[in-house]
Amino acid sequence: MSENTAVRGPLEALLFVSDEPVSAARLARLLEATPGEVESALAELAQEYRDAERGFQLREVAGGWRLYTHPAHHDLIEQYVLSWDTRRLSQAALEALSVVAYHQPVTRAGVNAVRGVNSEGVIASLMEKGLVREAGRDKNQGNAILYSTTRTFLEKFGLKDISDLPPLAAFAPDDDTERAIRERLSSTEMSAFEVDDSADDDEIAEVD
Amino acid sequence: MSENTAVRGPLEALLFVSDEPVSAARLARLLEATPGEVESALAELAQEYRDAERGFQLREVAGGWRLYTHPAHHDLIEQYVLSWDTRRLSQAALEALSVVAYHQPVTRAGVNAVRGVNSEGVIASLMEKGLVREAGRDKNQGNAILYSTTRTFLEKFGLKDISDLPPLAAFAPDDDTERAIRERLSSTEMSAFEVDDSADDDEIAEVD
Amino acid sequence: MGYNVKTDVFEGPFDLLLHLVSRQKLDVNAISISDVADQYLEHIDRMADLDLDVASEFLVLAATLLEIKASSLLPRQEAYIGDELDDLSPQEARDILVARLIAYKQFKNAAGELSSRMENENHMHPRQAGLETQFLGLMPDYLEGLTLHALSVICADLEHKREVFLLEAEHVASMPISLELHAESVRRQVSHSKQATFSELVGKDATPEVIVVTFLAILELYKRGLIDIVQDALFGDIVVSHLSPEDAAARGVAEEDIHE
Repeated sequence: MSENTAVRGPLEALLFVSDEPVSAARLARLLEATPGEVESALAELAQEYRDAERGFQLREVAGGWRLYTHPAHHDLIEQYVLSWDTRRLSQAALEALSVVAYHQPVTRAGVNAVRGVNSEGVIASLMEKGLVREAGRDKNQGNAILYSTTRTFLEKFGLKDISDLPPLAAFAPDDDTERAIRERLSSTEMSAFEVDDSADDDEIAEVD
Repeated sequence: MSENTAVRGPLEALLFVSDEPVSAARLARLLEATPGEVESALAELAQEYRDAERGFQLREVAGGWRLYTHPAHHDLIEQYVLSWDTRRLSQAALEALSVVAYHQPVTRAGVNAVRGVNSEGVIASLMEKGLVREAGRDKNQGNAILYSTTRTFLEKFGLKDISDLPPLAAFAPDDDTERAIRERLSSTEMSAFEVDDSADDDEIAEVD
Repeated sequence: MGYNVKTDVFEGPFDLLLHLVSRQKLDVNAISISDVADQYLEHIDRMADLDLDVASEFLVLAATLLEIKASSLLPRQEAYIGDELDDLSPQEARDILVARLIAYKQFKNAAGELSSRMENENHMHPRQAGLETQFLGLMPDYLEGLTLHALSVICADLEHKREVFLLEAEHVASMPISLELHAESVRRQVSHSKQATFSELVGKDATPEVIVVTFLAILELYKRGLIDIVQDALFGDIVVSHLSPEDAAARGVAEEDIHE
């Protein structure tokens, strides 16, 4: 145990009644401590729960800290609590959402360009779900509406903030897929060697 | 640590998501353990929290076990709750109130289903404000408590009675929704909201 | 997520093309673009019952593919390529198509990651048990300024699984919720009935607050170009009518003021 012990009890009590992520700064104000002290106590608490294999955990999400159950007990909890929020996102919605997430703020035309398809309906439904919001206008594009992700988005996807998104580069198609794309769309004289199956499997699994 | 360790994590997770006391018997059924094992694990857990001076405690109250904040932090929590964003709070309360108003009598599960989130705390606060009351039990749903609005609610909104509420369809966000709402409200298969009317009549006198 | 989509449902032309491109092994000396273009057209053919909007998006790409195919069969010929790939040589169109397809695949991969993140997140349940009884009395008076119609809007939205999402929208943040909600309730009533009088909107026995907030809501909606108002006589009943975006444009409301 450390010098954080004094803050620990009050901190736990505050987190316990919170129904949204609370920032360390806010907790610090309430506890009349410095944000640094609170941050370190929070990290210690999270570690403590992990070490003791508690049924709950403390996580940093959407700009704040919040208590969650441990994922190991998901099935049990689902059986206990009426599971009311099972809304899944469609493939189209996920595609549009990832474009908005990585390119925000972005216009509808920007989303359309990446997806190759009109995304108006999908964006509207993402807005209804509270995952995407209007975030101003693009003056260089005839005042087109710009879209960004929301705090709810961060919460639903367990992200601390937008910079917490895995780098887009990590999702570049692998070499085989890229080669397949180039070659299939090329004209006759292009290379004559065979593309191995791995690119294949990658796609089929997702699409078929 | 003792032989209770295996039950401890799942037990904590269940208590964590519970917003009402849960009986040891019910916990035992969920955990496929004997009530004796669960009782002893609960007592041990309560002791553990006390020893570690946690910010929360496990107490046995009428009807079961429930996690509570530690009374030592009462003032801090009070100060914290008063600092909450009124508008966000209002939003949750108004959602619950509108669902109860239009679907009454309705169980908490029914309100949860429409809102997509747990509504226990909000309903409790609506009751505390005298806007919502208990109105019997739903025999088809394991005797779940049914909620209705009160006379105070009618007075605040200048309604003669509940049938005086404006038709929901007129407020649908678009035509499709309007149709959907019409169908849903006229359908008899709204199992979540379905109840016998008897609860209705004997209530008004009771509460106000 | 382990489900497979069995039918040929594609999220768009890129999705279909990507599927075709990576589906088959490349045979030695295969005329790839030709095969792909043919298969693409076959698929569109089978999508006969698609609505026109969707089909047209697939057709733009089909045209491009055909041009590239034609040019690969008839080398050296300058071909016309339609729509957005206008004025490009088949080679340039091909390069752009390849780049866009690769970019699309990248986002498709990212979407997969987001999906599994959401799935993981669903396995953790946040604490939301609500306040203990002793703290309930601290809750504010949330009925302040609330009208009955606003309550109806809230319930109607929930019915349709719409989240009433006002708090984070910067452009309404400075506005009290009750006015925003009330404006929305008036908009919906008028759009539902096409026309309503002020007295119908406020209802019988309206409190002064309701009258004021309804009046403000009407002004706000008028400003946004969503309704039209007519008052024939001094102190006469105001007739509020629904305005479609086209009507609004005709009335001269600047495009960017609509829906703001």
